[in-house]
Amino acid sequence: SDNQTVSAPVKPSPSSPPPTAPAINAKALELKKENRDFLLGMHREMQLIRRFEERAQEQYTKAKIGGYCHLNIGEEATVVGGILALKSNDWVFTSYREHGHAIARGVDPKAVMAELFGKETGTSHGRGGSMHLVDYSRRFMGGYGIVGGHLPLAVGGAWAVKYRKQPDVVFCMFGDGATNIGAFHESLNMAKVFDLPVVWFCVNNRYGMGTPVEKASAVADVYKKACAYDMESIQIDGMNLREVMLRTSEIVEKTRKDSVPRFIESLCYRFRGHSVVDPDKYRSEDDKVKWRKADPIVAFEHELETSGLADEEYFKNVRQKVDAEVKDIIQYADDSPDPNPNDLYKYTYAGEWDDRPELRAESV
Amino acid sequence: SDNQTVSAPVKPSPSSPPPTAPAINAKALELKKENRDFLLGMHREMQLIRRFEERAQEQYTKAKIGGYCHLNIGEEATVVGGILALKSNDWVFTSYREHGHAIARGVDPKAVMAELFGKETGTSHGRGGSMHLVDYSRRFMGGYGIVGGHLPLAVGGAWAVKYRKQPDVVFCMFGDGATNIGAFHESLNMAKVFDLPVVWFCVNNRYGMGTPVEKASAVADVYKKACAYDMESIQIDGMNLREVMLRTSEIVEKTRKDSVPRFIESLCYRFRGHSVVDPDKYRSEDDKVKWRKADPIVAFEHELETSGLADEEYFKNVRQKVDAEVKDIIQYADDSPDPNPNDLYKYTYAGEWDDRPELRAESV
Amino acid sequence: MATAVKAEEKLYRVALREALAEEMERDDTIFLIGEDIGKFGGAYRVTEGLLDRFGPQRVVDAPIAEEVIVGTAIGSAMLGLRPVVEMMTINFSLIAYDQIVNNAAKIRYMFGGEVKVPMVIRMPGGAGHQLSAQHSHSFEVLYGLIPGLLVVAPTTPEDAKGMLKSAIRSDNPVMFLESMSLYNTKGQVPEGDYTTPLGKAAVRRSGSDITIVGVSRMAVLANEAARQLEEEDIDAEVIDLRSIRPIDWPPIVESVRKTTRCAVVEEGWSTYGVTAEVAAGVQERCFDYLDAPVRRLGGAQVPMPYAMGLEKASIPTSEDIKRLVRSTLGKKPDV
Amino acid sequence: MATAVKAEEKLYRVALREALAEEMERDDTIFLIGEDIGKFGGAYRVTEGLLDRFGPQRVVDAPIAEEVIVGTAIGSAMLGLRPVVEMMTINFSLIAYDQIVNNAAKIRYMFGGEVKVPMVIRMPGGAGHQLSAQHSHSFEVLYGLIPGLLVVAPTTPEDAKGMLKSAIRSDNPVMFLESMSLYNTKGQVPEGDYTTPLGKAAVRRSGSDITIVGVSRMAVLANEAARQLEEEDIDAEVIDLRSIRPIDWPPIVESVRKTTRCAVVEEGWSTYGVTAEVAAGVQERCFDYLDAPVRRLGGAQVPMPYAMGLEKASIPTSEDIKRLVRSTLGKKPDV
Ligand SMILES: Cc1ncc(C[n+]2csc(CCOP(=O)(O)OP(=O)(O)O)c2C)c(N)n1
Ligand SMILES: Cc1ncc(C[n+]2csc(CCOP(=O)(O)OP(=O)(O)O)c2C)c(N)n1
Ligand SMILES: [Mg+2]
Ligand SMILES: [Mg+2]
Repeated sequence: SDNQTVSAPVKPSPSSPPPTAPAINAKALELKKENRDFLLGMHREMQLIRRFEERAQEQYTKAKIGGYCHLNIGEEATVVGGILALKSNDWVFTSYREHGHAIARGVDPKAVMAELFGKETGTSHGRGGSMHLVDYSRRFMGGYGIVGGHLPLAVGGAWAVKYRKQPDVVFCMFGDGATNIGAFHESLNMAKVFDLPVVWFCVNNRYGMGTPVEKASAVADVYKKACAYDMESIQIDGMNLREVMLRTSEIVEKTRKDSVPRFIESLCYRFRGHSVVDPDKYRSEDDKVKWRKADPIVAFEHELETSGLADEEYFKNVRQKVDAEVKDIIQYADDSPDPNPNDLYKYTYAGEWDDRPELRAESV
Repeated sequence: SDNQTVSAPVKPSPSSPPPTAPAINAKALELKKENRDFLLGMHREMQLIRRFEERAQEQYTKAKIGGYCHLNIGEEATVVGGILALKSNDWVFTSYREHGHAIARGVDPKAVMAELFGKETGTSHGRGGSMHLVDYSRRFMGGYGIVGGHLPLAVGGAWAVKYRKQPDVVFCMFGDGATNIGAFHESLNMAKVFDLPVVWFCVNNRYGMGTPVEKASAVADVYKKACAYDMESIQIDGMNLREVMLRTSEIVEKTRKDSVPRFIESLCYRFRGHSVVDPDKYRSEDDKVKWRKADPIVAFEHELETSGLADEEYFKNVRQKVDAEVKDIIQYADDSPDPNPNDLYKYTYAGEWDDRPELRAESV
Repeated sequence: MATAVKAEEKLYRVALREALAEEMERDDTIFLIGEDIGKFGGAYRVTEGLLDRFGPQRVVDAPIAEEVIVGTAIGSAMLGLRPVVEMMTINFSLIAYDQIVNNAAKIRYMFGGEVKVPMVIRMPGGAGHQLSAQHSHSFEVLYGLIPGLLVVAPTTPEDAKGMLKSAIRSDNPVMFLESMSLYNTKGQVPEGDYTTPLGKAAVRRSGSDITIVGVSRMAVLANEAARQLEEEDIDAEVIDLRSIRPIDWPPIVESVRKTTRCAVVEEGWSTYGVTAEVAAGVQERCFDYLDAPVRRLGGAQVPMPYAMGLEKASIPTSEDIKRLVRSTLGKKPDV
Repeated sequence: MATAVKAEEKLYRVALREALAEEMERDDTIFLIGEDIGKFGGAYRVTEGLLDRFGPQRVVDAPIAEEVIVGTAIGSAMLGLRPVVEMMTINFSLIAYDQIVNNAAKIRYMFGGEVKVPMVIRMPGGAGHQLSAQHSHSFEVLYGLIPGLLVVAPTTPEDAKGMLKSAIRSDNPVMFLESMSLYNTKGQVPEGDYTTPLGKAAVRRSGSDITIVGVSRMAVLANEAARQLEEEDIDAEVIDLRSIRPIDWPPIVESVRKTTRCAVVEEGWSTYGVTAEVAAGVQERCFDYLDAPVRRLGGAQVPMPYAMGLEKASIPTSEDIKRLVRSTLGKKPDV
């Protein structure tokens, strides 16, 4: 009905934002009292993403969410550690598996869920869906659906940063599968030839759909590919939050200083199928069990617990709070208005060319 | 006029073919009497290509040749050494700068020149021109005009060879500029993932049009790019005929044996502009002079002379013979018939679909 | 068409699978290559089971690298194999567009007939699953435009099987355009080995008032619309274009000369779409017979939106086709 | 159009260069990127001298890597720059087709208007220089098809300059289609800063017997043909389409309603070509006024052959246009 639709986005009331990084260095990440707030903030962020994704899967089953829906479950340390290592003036370009990326970057989770629900209040006003989240104000420059297709855009972002002599870094995230496509090669080469401030961050979750990295890539250790561009490159344990954050931050700050591109491979595993409808028959049970034992949230909780910074009671409390928050998020998405069908053509063009009749199809 | 055109190709009377390689090894290439015939044969081949190209340039000026016309002058050692290292059952895919490649492969130079003249007797019956020479009988699978676009085809060729368990190697030649495009990356990766019998042969003449290799490629030593595919790779002196031939042959035979792809970078220089109309203002005189001093033909003649295998008298004689041969070649091309305009649509499709009226444009 | 005697109800996806399997049994130069067509079973499960049956040499899981996948097919075809590529969806074929246009389509001609390129690229297109801007388009016209290609879009299980066999047996590069939304549809499939020719349209329903030409899935919807229009005493003839290059003009011309009116419908964008060519060609060929302009209908000219309501508003429905027909007949579009 | 008072004869290539230089002076967010546009001076010398004038930050010689060249432009535009890409020829744009279609054209929409992509891709097309199959095609329709893009093809030096300025100032991705064969043509170019609007056709010649709509260089030939047809007492109106997306229908419709006949000509392939859309759209809009079907003419539907005679036979000439006009008028095509 008409009063269910608005054309102007309804800005959600902000959820609790991700923790702000202090200066990130080994000291700030030590499991010590003085770092407690920040560490627990990151823990909470991982839990929020986990719960968000679990409930997104459920909402998909209820047909509240459609299309493709790719989850970050299992990748939380890589996602949170990688993105929280950035400064607010940095820019993020990423793939379609990016709910957690957006949330970690401070995009309001309500707007993320609303986008998954295809609502006007979504980050992309319901036009993009799960694969195309965006938030210019957070310099979260989008999720993209063509594998490898956003790497050239990250080069362009870094180009603009350098052109304007700004102290920003572009952070470009992509999967292991994306490293075999031509755009990957062109992008890394171009970035190095022009010394652009971009950090390439490969989320190596070992599979591109049903294909393991070693069956698709001549080198299974993806970070080695950077040798062809004479580019500094590291491989990190993507299940270890503190390692991801520390080493990412080191690389990002180096690049900020010298405007030379660098490469990070973060080793992790997705605990669910490629997308929520994938029966996931191509990975062995052994493999799944092995990786589940390395659950990045459990691992971090273990660290927090053994160092006396938190206990199971605390974790339980966080889970409850996060659960409640995600309930609110879903409620918000559910209550939000659909896009107005009259706005179908809106946004096709910018400025004077937007929504002009001569740019519509023939009307019947 | 109509009797100037035929639709069936007129097969030229064969020119003297390139020398056939004996078993190629260091011994067979030593500057010794027993190798004299073969060594002089290769010398003659380089001279033939040089003269062919010089006269092609001249014929272009006379408007006998049109379109783009890219010469091999300066690259003769790379071209002859590389291609004569192959066996007759090997397959060649190459770029638009391929007159010499075709001739060295044994494609009749008359048919090559006739193609440049756009004649029905050309290798491609006048349809392809300078950039698109072909000769299936010689397994010369074509010159291609989209930079890097033929590398995927070479993968396909190697795929077919392996599929049929044949003892052939695919030899794929391309420029330094082509190593920066996506298709290069996809092709090398795919070749390695499936262990296909292909040898990648980069003719690094230091420039892609007006752009020096170090301004376009993150690594100026192109052979290093193979590290990203865990591929054996060598750099050779492309001005030294015997080195090119020996080392190419070693690599090709290894690949024939184990069906693992390998990479060769042959360092050379084109003595003319990118194409015959290029005023070539972007390279320094110093550079040009330096490289001209390394003229691969002069260098080889020097070797032959100091080892007593030939003298200036002999070389003069070869030049005269080759000059006469190229005159004949040009005469042949000139005398050959144009394609029949009625055959304009012929070859658009194969089999029953060829030249069918419903596949033509609307007739007026 | 060599229709065999018996027939059985089968899914469109199964009919395709049978065509692949039967052809592969017949000719061992045929191999399949694509992303996740083997172990994963194919994004749309067309190739399910074929890896087990034919092994990894003939059912090849390739890296995500569309250019070299297509290039591999072309190169191997030049050397005598008969590759069948599965492009996960037509949207990704844009990455391989240079290979398809500048190599697959042109190699035979630019080499003066010295080589041929017998290959098939199968790919599904279309919208309706909330896959949004980068995964929902049709793009048939990108291939229809190119001399050197044959382009077909089967809409029934029978045609899917018969035309895929013809495509595989053809010595030309054939773009075989499937529709995501048709994989789960059922229809009679003749038993035994039969082929359905490329290059032929099919009259799906005869009628006297108007000719509706449908492209791909829209031919199915056109049929539905035509059935419903009976109630309004509108007797529509429906032609399934089937062949996008070349267009099979004779049955279309014959039909329009009889009905004197023509409406054309596609799921993709109609401006510069397949329907543009059909409309232009019909008026050229039937001008003196036409009682009304040829009318077109296509998808909304926007990158496909995600939200269900917006997406629905972007894809032609049988109701839309009925409105198009009514207005082509000079009636009010809405009843 | 804000035509300034004085005008001078200039080459099309020079007019383009002036537009680039003047806009770059005006707005330092503009930069140029392409292959060999700097030190080499541009394959067609459009950018000659600009490297010296603006330096290597703003005139960028890129590797041969069309995907990332276009992607760099898109990404930098999203962050607020105004890149102008030179694609050496439109043939190479096929490699970047995914970037153009799936990113440049869709980003604004799929992100619900949160970002914009102000950029221009300049690229020459067309045949006539014996460049054969992989270097000689027109492909306008590939871009005309895509919602989110604006597509123009200027044919005079005045338009080249004025429309390039408009394109650079637009907040949308604009495909700016030049013609290799027009670079050396001359025409009056107004002095001072002026812009020519995008999205507008131009009536180049008024006449009463027939409307000829020409695409890109064919608009120039159509004018020539029209002049020659005077001798045969045929009074042709000539419209230069100029804007391929969107098509500027009002002047075309007005003209055809007046002349009652229409012929459309392009250098590219006409089946599924630009002329298909124009013909389809004209009969839709002018059906009751038309005295004959809209006729089309395009290049021969083959990969462009190299041999001069074959190539000549593949490209429409003014003689061909005259034949097309005569037959659209119901006369014998040849006199
Ligand atoms: C160019 C292209 N080809 C194919 C696809 C289909 N596809 C979507 S995701 C995917 C796997 C990507 O794997 P990876 O890069 O490792 O990312 P992950 O999904 O594991 O996060 C494929 C093949 C696509 N979206 N784009
Ligand atoms: C994809 C593509 N982009 C641009 C061009 C234009 N072009 C033709 S040759 C060439 C330079 C290629 O350099 P390189 O690979 O080093 O080969 P070389 O000409 O030196 O033999 C360029 C840019 C092209 N043909 N194809
Ligand atoms: Mg992965
Ligand atoms: Mg070079």
